[in-house]
Amino acid sequence: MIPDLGRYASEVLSAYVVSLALLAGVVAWYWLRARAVRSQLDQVEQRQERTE
Amino acid sequence: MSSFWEYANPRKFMRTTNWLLPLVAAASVVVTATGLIWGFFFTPDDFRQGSTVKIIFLHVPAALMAINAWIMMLVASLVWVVRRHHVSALAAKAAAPVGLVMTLIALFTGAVWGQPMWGTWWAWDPRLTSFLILFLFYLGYIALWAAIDDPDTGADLTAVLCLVGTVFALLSRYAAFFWSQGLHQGASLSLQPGTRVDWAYKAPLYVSMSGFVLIFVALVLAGTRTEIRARRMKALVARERMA
Amino acid sequence: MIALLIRDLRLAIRAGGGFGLGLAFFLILAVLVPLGVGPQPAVLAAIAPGVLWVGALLACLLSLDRIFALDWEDGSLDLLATAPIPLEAVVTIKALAHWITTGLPLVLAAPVLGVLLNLSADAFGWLVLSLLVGTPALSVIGTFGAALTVGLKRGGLLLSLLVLPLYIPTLVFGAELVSRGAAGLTTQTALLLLAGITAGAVAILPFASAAVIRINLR
Amino acid sequence: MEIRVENLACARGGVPLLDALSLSVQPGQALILRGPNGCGKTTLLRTLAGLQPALAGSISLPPDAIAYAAHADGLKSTLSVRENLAFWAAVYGSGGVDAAVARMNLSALADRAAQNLSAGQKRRLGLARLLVTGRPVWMLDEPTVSLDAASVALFADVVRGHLAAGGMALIATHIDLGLPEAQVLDLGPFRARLPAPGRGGSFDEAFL
Repeated sequence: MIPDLGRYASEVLSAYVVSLALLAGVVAWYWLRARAVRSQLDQVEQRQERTE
Repeated sequence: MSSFWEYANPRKFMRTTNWLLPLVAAASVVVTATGLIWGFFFTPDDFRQGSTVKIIFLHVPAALMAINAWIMMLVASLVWVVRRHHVSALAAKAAAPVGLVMTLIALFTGAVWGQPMWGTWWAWDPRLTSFLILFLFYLGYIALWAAIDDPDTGADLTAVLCLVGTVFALLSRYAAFFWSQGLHQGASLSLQPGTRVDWAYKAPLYVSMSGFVLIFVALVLAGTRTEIRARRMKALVARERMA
Repeated sequence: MIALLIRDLRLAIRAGGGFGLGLAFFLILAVLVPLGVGPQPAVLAAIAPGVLWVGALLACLLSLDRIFALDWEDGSLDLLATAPIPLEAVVTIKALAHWITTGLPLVLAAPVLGVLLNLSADAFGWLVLSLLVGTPALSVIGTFGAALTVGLKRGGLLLSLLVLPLYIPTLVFGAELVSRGAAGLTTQTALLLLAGITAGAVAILPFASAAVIRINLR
Repeated sequence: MEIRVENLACARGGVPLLDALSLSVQPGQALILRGPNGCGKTTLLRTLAGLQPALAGSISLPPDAIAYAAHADGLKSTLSVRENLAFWAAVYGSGGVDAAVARMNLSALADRAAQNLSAGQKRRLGLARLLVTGRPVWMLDEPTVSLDAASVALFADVVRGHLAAGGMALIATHIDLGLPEAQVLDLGPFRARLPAPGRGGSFDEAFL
C-alpha cells in the first residue's frame, strides 16, 4: 500500500514523521497545560467555596 | 449576531467555545488527515522531483500558517492596545506556540524538500532563512510573555513588541532576499504556494491547508481558554490575599 | 535635554566602564576570530566585513542593559517621567548617549581591527561609513529592547533575545555594504537601505520605547 | 490653581486599592495622606503625578505644576551634590542651586559625591531638589524617612516656607511631620471593597 517513493523515500518519510511528531507534540503541550491549569483552578475555587 | 466586542468578557467567550472547540478540533483532525493521506498516497510522482513533491502538502500549509499566526497575533495585539479587549491579548499569547511549531515544521520540511536539489541538509535559501528569522521573533515574543508576571503589563509589552517586530520581520525578509543574491538557484522549484502546480496536486494541497488552519484555530481556542482560566486563578488568589 | 545628555556622558566617564567595555569586547573578538579560523589571509579577508559588523553589533548589545537599569534602581526614571521633558526625548537622549559612549568608539576602532583581520584595502572607507550609518540604529533599537526589559529580574539574556532579531536588517545591509565595497561592486543600494533603516528607527522607535517605559513605570 | 480630585479609583497590579476618593487642596495648604502600609498612599500619589492611569474619577491639576519625590531619591552617586542639583535645575529650567543647598544646609557637602553622603544627607539633597524645581505642587512619598529630629524640623520649616509662598504639598507618610496646620486625610475609608464577581471595570474583575 505504501507508494513507491523512489530515491528520496527517506527524505519524504522523515519529513512526514517529524512534522506529525511536532504537531502531536504541540497538541500534547496544549492539552497538558489545559489540564494542569484546570485542576489548579478547581482547587482554588473549592478552597474559596470552603472559606466563604 | 452579538458584536465582536461582546467577547471582551471572557465569560461569554468561554460559553461559546464550550461547544465550538470540540467541533473545530474534530474538523481539524478529519480535514488534515484527508489532505495528507490524499496527498501522500494518491498523487503521482512529479517527473522531475520524484516523490519529494509530496512534501509540499506539509511545507506549504505550515509555511502559510507560520506567517498567518504572526499576522493574527499582530491583529490581536492591536485590538488589545486599542480596545483593552482581554480575550484578544490572551489569544495572541495562545497563538505564539502554534506559530512557533508551524515555523519549525516549515523549516524542517523546506530543508528536506530542497535537500535533493541543493545536496545539503541546510542551504541558506532566502525563503528558509526568513522562516528561521521568524522563528527567532516567535522565541522572543514567548520569552517576553514568560518573563513578566503582571498579566496586563505583559499584554501591553508583548503587543508593542509584536508591532515593532512585524516591521523588522518584513525588513529581515527583504534583507534575506537581498543578501542571498550570491546563492542563485533555479526558480522552478518554487516553495511559494500556488505556482504552476497542476490540479492533481492543488486539490489535496488546499485540503491540507484548510486542515492546518483548523488545527491553528483549535489550538488557539484551547490555549485562550487555558489562559483565561489561569488569569481567573490569579485574580482569585489576588482577591484572597486582599481579603 | 542637553543637561541629560551631559549628565549621562559624565556618568559614563566617571563610571569608567562605559567606554572601555564595548571597545575591549570588540578588540577581543577581532583577536579571537583569527585564532579560531586560522591565519590564512584569504579566509580572513573574506570574512572580515562580517566579523567586524557582528563584533560591533555584539559590543553594542553588551552595554544596552545599563541604559535604563541604573536610572530604574535609583528612582531617577520616575523623576524623569514627571519632569517637563517628554519621555520620548529622554529615550532619544539615552540612545544618543549610548551611541556616543559605545557606537562612536567602535567606528573609530574598526579600521584598526580591520587591519588585524586583513580587510582588503579599499574596504576601509566603506567599513567606517557603514558603521557610522548603522550604529545609531543599533543604539536606538537597543534602547527599545532595554526599555522592554527594564523592570525584569534577569533581563540581560532576554534583552539580547529580543534585540538580536531586530538587528538583522542593519547587520545584513551593513556587512553587505562593506563586502561589496571591498569587491568593488555597486554599493549604492546597500548604503541607501542601511541609511533608510537607521532613519526609520531613529524617527519611530523612541515613541515605542517611551510607551514601553510608561507601561513599565505603572 | 488648586488640586481637585473627584471619585477617584486606582489599582496596583490589577487589584483595586482605592475607590470613590475625593479631595481638594487650595494654594498655601498641605494635605497629609495617612493610612496603614500598603493601603495605596504611594499608588494614589503616583496616579496624581501622572505615572499611573486612574481606574475611574477625575483629577484636575494646574498644568506643569507637579514636583514628585519618591522613596528613592534619584541621586546619581558619582555626581556631587552641586552637580546633581545643577542637573535638575537645568531639566526644570530654573536656577537657585546655591539657595537650595544653603536652605537644606548642605553647603559644607556641596562638592562631595552623593555616594559619600549619609542616608539623612541624601534625603536632604532629595528635598533640595524640590526647591530647585520651582514647582508649586509638591508630591512627597515618605519624605522624612531616615531623617533625624533636627532635619525633620528643618523639613517642616522648608514646607512652611513653600506654603507661605502659595505652594501646595501632598505628603504620604505615617511619621509625624510636625506640621500641625496641615490637613490630614485618612485613606482607610476609601479602601476598595472586594469587587463583586462578574462586575466589569478594572482588569481583574473581568476574570472573576
